Amino acid sequence: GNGDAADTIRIVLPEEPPTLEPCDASLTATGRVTRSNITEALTERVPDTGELEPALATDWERTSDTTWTFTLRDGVTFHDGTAFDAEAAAFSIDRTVDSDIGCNVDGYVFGDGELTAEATGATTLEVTTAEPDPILPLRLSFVEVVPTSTSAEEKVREPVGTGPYRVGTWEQGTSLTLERYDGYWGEAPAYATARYVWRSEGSIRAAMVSQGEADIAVGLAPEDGAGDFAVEFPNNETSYMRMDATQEPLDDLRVRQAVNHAIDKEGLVSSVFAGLGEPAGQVVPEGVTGHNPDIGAWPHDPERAAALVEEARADGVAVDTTITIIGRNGIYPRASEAMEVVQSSLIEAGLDVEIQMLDVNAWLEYLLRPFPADAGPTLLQAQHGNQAGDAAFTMEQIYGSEGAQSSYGTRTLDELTQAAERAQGEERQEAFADALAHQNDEVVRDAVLAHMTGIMAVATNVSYTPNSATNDELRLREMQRND
Amino acid sequence: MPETTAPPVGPLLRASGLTKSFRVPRSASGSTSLRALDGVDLTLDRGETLGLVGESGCGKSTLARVLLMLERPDRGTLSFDGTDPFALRGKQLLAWRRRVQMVFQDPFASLNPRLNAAELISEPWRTHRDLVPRRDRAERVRRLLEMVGLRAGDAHRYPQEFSGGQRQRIGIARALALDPDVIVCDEPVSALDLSVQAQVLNLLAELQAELGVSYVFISHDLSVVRHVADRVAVMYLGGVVETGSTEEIFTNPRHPYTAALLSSAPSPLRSDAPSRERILLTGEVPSPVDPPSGCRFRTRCRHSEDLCSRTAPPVEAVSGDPAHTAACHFPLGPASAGSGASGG
Amino acid sequence: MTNGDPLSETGDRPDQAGAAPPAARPPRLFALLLKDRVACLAALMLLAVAACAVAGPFLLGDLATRQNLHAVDLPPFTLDNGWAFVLGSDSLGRSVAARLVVAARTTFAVAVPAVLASFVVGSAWGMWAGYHRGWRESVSMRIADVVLSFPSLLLAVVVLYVFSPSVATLVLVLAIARVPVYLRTARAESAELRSRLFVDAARTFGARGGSIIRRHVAPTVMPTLITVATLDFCFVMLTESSLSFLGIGIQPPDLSWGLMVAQGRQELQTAWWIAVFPGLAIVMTTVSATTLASWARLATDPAQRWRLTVPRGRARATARRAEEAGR
Amino acid sequence: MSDSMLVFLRRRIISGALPLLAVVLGVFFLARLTGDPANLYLPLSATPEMRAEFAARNGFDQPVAVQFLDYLSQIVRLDFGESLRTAQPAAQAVLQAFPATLQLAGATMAIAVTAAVVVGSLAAYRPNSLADRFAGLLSSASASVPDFWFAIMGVLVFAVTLNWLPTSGTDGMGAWVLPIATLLIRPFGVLVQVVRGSMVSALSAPYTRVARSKGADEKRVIFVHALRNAAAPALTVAGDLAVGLVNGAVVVETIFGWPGIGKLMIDSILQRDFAVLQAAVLLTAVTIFALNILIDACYALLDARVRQGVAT
Amino acid sequence: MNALRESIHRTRPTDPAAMEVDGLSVDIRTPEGVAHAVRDVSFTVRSGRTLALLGESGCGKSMTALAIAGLLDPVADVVGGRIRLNGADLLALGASERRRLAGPELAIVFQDALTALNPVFTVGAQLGEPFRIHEGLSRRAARDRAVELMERVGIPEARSRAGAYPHQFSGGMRQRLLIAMAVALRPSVLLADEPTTALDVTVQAQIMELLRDLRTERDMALVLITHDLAVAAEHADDVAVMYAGAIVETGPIGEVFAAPRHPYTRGLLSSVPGGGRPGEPLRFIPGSPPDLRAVPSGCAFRSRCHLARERCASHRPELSGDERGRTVACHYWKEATDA
Ligand SMILES: Nc1ncnc2c1ncn2[C@@H]1O[C@H](COP(=O)(O)OP(=O)(O)OP(=O)(O)O)[C@@H](O)[C@H]1O
Ligand SMILES: Nc1ncnc2c1ncn2[C@@H]1O[C@H](COP(=O)(O)OP(=O)(O)OP(=O)(O)O)[C@@H](O)[C@H]1O
Ligand SMILES: [Mg+2]
Ligand SMILES: [Mg+2]
Repeated sequence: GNGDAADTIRIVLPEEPPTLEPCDASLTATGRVTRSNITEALTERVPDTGELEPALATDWERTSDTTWTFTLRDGVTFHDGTAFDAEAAAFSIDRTVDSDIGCNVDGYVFGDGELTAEATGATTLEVTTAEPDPILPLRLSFVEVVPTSTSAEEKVREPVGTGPYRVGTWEQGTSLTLERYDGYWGEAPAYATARYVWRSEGSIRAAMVSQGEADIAVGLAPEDGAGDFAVEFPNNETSYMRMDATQEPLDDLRVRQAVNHAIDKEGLVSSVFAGLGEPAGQVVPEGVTGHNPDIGAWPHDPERAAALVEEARADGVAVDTTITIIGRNGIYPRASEAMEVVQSSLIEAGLDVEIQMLDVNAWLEYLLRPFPADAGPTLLQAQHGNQAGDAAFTMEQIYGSEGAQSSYGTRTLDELTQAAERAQGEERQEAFADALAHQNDEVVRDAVLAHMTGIMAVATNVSYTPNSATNDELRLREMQRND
Repeated sequence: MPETTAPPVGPLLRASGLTKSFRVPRSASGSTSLRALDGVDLTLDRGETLGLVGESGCGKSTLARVLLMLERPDRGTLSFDGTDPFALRGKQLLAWRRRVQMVFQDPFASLNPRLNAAELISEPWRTHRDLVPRRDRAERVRRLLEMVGLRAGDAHRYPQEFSGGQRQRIGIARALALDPDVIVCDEPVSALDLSVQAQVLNLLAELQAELGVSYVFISHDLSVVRHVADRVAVMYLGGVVETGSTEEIFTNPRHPYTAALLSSAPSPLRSDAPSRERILLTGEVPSPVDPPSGCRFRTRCRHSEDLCSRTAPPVEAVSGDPAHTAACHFPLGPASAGSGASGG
Repeated sequence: MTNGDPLSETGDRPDQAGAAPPAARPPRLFALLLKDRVACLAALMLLAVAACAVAGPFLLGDLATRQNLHAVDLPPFTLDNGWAFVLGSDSLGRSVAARLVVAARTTFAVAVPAVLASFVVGSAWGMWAGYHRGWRESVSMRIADVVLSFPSLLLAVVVLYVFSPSVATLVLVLAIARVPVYLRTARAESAELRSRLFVDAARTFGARGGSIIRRHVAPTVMPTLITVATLDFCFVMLTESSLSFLGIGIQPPDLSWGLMVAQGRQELQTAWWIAVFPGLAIVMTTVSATTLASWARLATDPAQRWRLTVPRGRARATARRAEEAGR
Repeated sequence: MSDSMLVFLRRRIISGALPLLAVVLGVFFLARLTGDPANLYLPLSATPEMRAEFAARNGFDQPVAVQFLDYLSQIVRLDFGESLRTAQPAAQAVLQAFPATLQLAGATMAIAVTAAVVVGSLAAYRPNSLADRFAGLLSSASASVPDFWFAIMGVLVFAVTLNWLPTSGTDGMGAWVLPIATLLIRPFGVLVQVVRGSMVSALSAPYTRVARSKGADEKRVIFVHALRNAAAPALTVAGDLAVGLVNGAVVVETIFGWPGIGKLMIDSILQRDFAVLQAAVLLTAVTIFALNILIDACYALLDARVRQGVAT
Repeated sequence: MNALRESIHRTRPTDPAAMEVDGLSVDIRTPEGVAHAVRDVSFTVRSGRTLALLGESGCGKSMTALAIAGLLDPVADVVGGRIRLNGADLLALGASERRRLAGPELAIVFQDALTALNPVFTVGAQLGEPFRIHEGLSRRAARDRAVELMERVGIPEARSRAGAYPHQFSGGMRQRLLIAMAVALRPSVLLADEPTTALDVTVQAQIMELLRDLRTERDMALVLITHDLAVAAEHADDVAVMYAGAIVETGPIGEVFAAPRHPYTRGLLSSVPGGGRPGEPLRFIPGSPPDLRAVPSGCAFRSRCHLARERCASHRPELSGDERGRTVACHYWKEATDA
């Protein structure tokens, strides 16, 4: 234990962060520790509403179609004592988006869009994009700001930031301690230190909280036995089965509809997911721009499913071709049982289905383009989490004809998506909702299963309310002592 | 097979200059070599029994192992029917193996404890399949058991259920199973009571008379050797010091060691045997690790002189009989031999 | 008395006439087994499991995969839900009992060939290397070192990539990973046996290396190897379960005990029976196998066999002695 | 003795180099058969340029043979490359993790061997007796209990219910108990069986009778005279079990958060972190070779006949 | 007949009995039934004297010795009788008390010398073990004593060869090592099971000399099991002849050898080689001993005995003695001696 026990918040994670590199903060394991704790971005998204709040920038406006101007906070210092200014902000954006160090954030948030950041004053920053970007401030909420002394040639393991905590000691493999940064510009957090440890077994994490060895445990499953300490929260993730609509028999719309009708989502949620989660019909959950409240989960209707399959069969569709479910172990709790449920429902509907559970990398080969040749028709077990809170981060990726994770798309859907991306405000919401409805009615590329619910354990002496972003961003300053 | 059709000239088995060393620890650190055999010359004729006697540890068993090709000699050659068995391969080697057999000194360790008597005795036939037809094997085993004085009912018993002497007899029966031409017997009868011993010795003699089997007969029991052997070779510290016909050796030993050995035999039971005075050997028993220079026996020899420590005595015919040789610079005169030893 | 066995024919020797005892062969293994209650039980247990493996899928195959998402995690030891659910149901509402029975097949289909293959290859190779010594021994041992120091999980992942996962590849991976264990054990013992006098004796008959190994080395080394193999049997079952997580294990709807244990472990706190029963099945099978193996070790060792045949009890003898002393 | 021992060790060390190379080679090529790590390390939406850049940065754009030669020349300079995941030198990650594993494995083997020798010998003392049957049951059950099952049950019982031990971690002596117990069960079970087996034969050998005739008590007969004769198979199997521990105490390290090499290795396999994987395998291979040399030296020490077979 | 003269001279009937065996019976449990390996064997050895135990191979001599030493295999049980060692009832003693006697009071030289040494310990360590166990000597001191012992039994280069292992010694040397180990603590009774079979005559003489010294120095009683009648005649005072598990004749050795009474003893003596001409067939007792699992009623030797009559089949001859300490178990021995 470091310091006074009462002054330390002890958190147990499923895995050790590989690094604390701020430009990799979109990686869950890294971001969970880094974001808003060690480093901060210009803006910060409010998880529940999707609104943007000022962080290191106090104000921003769109000064032209392709330019945004940010006014930066004054009097902020980095942990090393240097002052935060527009230079640092511009440097951080460059480092993330334009450097050769292969930032995860770059690919995740910015794609191949060009972008230049320029300090126009000590506290003003101008960011220009090649194409108009209505959600640039949202994207910049992923760019963690580091001082200009940070290396632009390679990644850093222990960054310097402006956040409420600075990196204390990191005993590799064992624990990581953050210490309160006294020069923090905002309100001082409640705990002087935060100590992270990691255990990959969920039941152990839960037991640590119940045994008083930790205050907060994240990434739990219902059966881990956190008991009274368990706190449930919608975690922004949606599970779905991606159908390979280019291959027979999945190239037939009726078969895809049959798949949707065959799967008993209620049953799945109540048995495999232990009642946590909510049967869903779209991958974009509530709270994310573009969510369409009119799309409900497909009704469970085995007869209809069987009838659709028969219909297709009658039309000469090779419904007897073996469809392979490509599953990924541990993608969510009881991943393989979930696939067994899917398998058995589809078999009942008259399809021939096999399961192949893979490890992450093998699974990624199926998830990402280019797809493995001669894999036959596949149903891919997948889960999507929109951290950024805008359907733009979903649609092209997942449903675009060229999307990295998309097995199939249509021209119409692509056009709908692109239009929505250019829109702003209410219009944007509508446009994305339409695109989603189109996907659900006409394309039916997916069988969406459920919006998932996360579980964490919180000790009684701590007060913390998780939100949909908790998985990716565990804000220490929101944790309070409970006396 | 050319070896067998070749006219039998010379002795059946001839060993010349056999030398064999082992590594043994010298002290806490380091090791040294122990010369168990040091230039052994030996011949064995067809149908002959060669008695091999000598002090314990003088290399008799090692010699036997070399003769059976269980050890490869460091130097020296072996010739059997004119060919070197170490050069044989395949079928010819197998044929040779059939012809030469051994009875081991250690009756327990040489029997696999997991096999019963019948399996042990019939084991050689697994390699030499044509020798005894399968259906005759049980009968042959029974006959062999009875030949060595065991009961047919013992066939299913395992080595540890036998007494020492009974085990030894299984070893003998096994050696006989292949109808060999030569049997090297390492202490075959020392564990047997006299009656069984007599039975076994008679059996060996019968086989010799009927089939012309030759024996190398290693024994400590001089009266047994005297009874069975045609010729005797006396070993001392890895070398043969005297050879000759049994009669010659027992009545007319020329090497001082032979004389001492003969005199140490415990007084026989029978009053008609000549009683002799015992020549007690004095001095340190030399070690084969560090043998004395010159004549190996000189450190314990009453007759040793300067010459003995300088040069090793050559093996020479003594007493005019070319078959009686001894390695001694000063062989005992015929007068001091035999019964005369009591006077000496 | 003789039953035509020429070896026990006693002829007309005078001492054997009359009171001569039947020189019977020692009792056969099966008769010996019947006398030993514990070993008998173990054998029965294995037979039962084997019967499950053979017949189970035909009888219960459907029951084992039939899901009922509305009756999940039913607790065991009650007949309220019918016989099929005496051992409860799993998280998909399938009968644990039926799954146990059906899983025996795949479990054995993987474990038996994997253990047999590694046992046969490793033992033969090890005895050969140990008997001949010299370069054959050194090379073999270095190869064993390489395989041993190689992470078998990597091998597993590679196999997944290169071949498609199937029972055959699974068996292959497991067998390769276990060969060194037998190789080394067999080598060590046969190197020692080689210096025994009875091996020398066999050499004097002209027996070749191969037949000496078969006749003298193997029977002596075998008991140890069999002990190792029976324990390996469970090791393979457990390894198979961890491979399931990497995707080259058993794929549903096929199922094995290992897979059941692995899937059920997450629910140890909420539905213990899902993991505990297959775990018990593994344990019971292993215990039976080792019990039988240690019985066989005694039964095939002439120096020890008496322990199984003669009445236990020095006590009895002592009592008799006391009685006689009293007279 | 030490002479022949030195020769023996020298020869073993020299002849160990080639297999090591084989291990490195095998790991290097096999690892590269498991797919491109780019997917794992680049964002899902990474562009082809980013992929090309990634490949170039890590040398994956070269032919595998060239990569291997480069790797070899690096190794010679004791440079084991950098972790893809943590951007740290692979050697550092491996060396940091290794002591934890060694400590755990060492403690476990020490306990397992001692306990197994005692239990196995006592069982062998009267084969087929009640004690023997019980030991057989205990050991075979212990060898076949799934270890993760045992570990979780251990935590539930001793940490959660009884609150005697910490659930996990590496702080304090208490933290050692459950990991060691979990690691112990299989080696203990296997060793008891093996020790028992070879002790049964050793205890019926003639030399035990000789020892008794000298007035040696049963303890001495069993643990001095018979045990040393029975040691060879037990030693081999113990060696293999120790190798297993060094190579993969994965379950224990995962469940109890023990920062050891087993977990590191499996993570780097799953994460396609080649440099770390190679360094870890190389280090464990070296350890395993050292262990085997140690075991062979033990054989030689235990039994002069083996030593002489080796020396001549 | 110097052997005879000497033994009469040495007879001192007042010597205390160092060991008395009375009615000892040993059964072996075998899968095919119980073998009565030793049947009602009684004999006495006095301090400072030697009893030779002779008999057909397999007649139970070693079993008798092992039973006395308490080292029977678990298959074999003492089922009757009494053994007194210097007054103590051996069979009634507890295990630890017996252990205390093993070595300093009662020692045994085993028959299978070639396998009796532990292959993995140096002979020095094995020879020093009695000192370590009974006298609590240090390893080094025990080893020094071991070297002395090795010298005493004539192992050359004893000091360096104490570090060697049994397989590096010849058969005879191993046997000497075993003897050295047995006499290490100068026991008051020594059971020597064929101690000199593997030894050449010179060493044999040396060993017998050593045993003789011990006998006089410590008044040791020696039970000498042997097949070598010459050795027995030369070194023993008394003899007991066994056949099929039972004693058939006892007496002062000179007398027994000069005028054997039991037909088996006679047969044995007539098989000595060297009597006739070399090469001539030796005489032996035809037939073989009975199976110990079913010893026929009456006289066990009858099937091989030319004197056997009906009575022999029905009545078991008891050992009956005369005033000179000779006993014999035969119904018709007188006829045989007269014949
Ligand atoms: N374990 C056993 N099982 C069955 N029979 C046995 C067992 N051990 C010994 N015997 C039998 O007991 C009898 C007595 O054996 P013992 O060793 O005492 O003979 P011995 O008189 O010493 O013979 P030898 O002079 O050949 O050593 C023998 O016939 C032998 O076959
Ligand atoms: N494997 C070995 N290693 C080292 N020394 C050995 C080995 N075998 C035999 N010797 C030594 O070689 C010498 C001769 O041994 P060998 O067994 O041939 O004697 P032997 O004449 O048969 O004696 P005995 O009559 O006592 O059996 C002895 O000094 C013995 O110690
Ligand atoms: Mg010898
Ligand atoms: Mg005996």
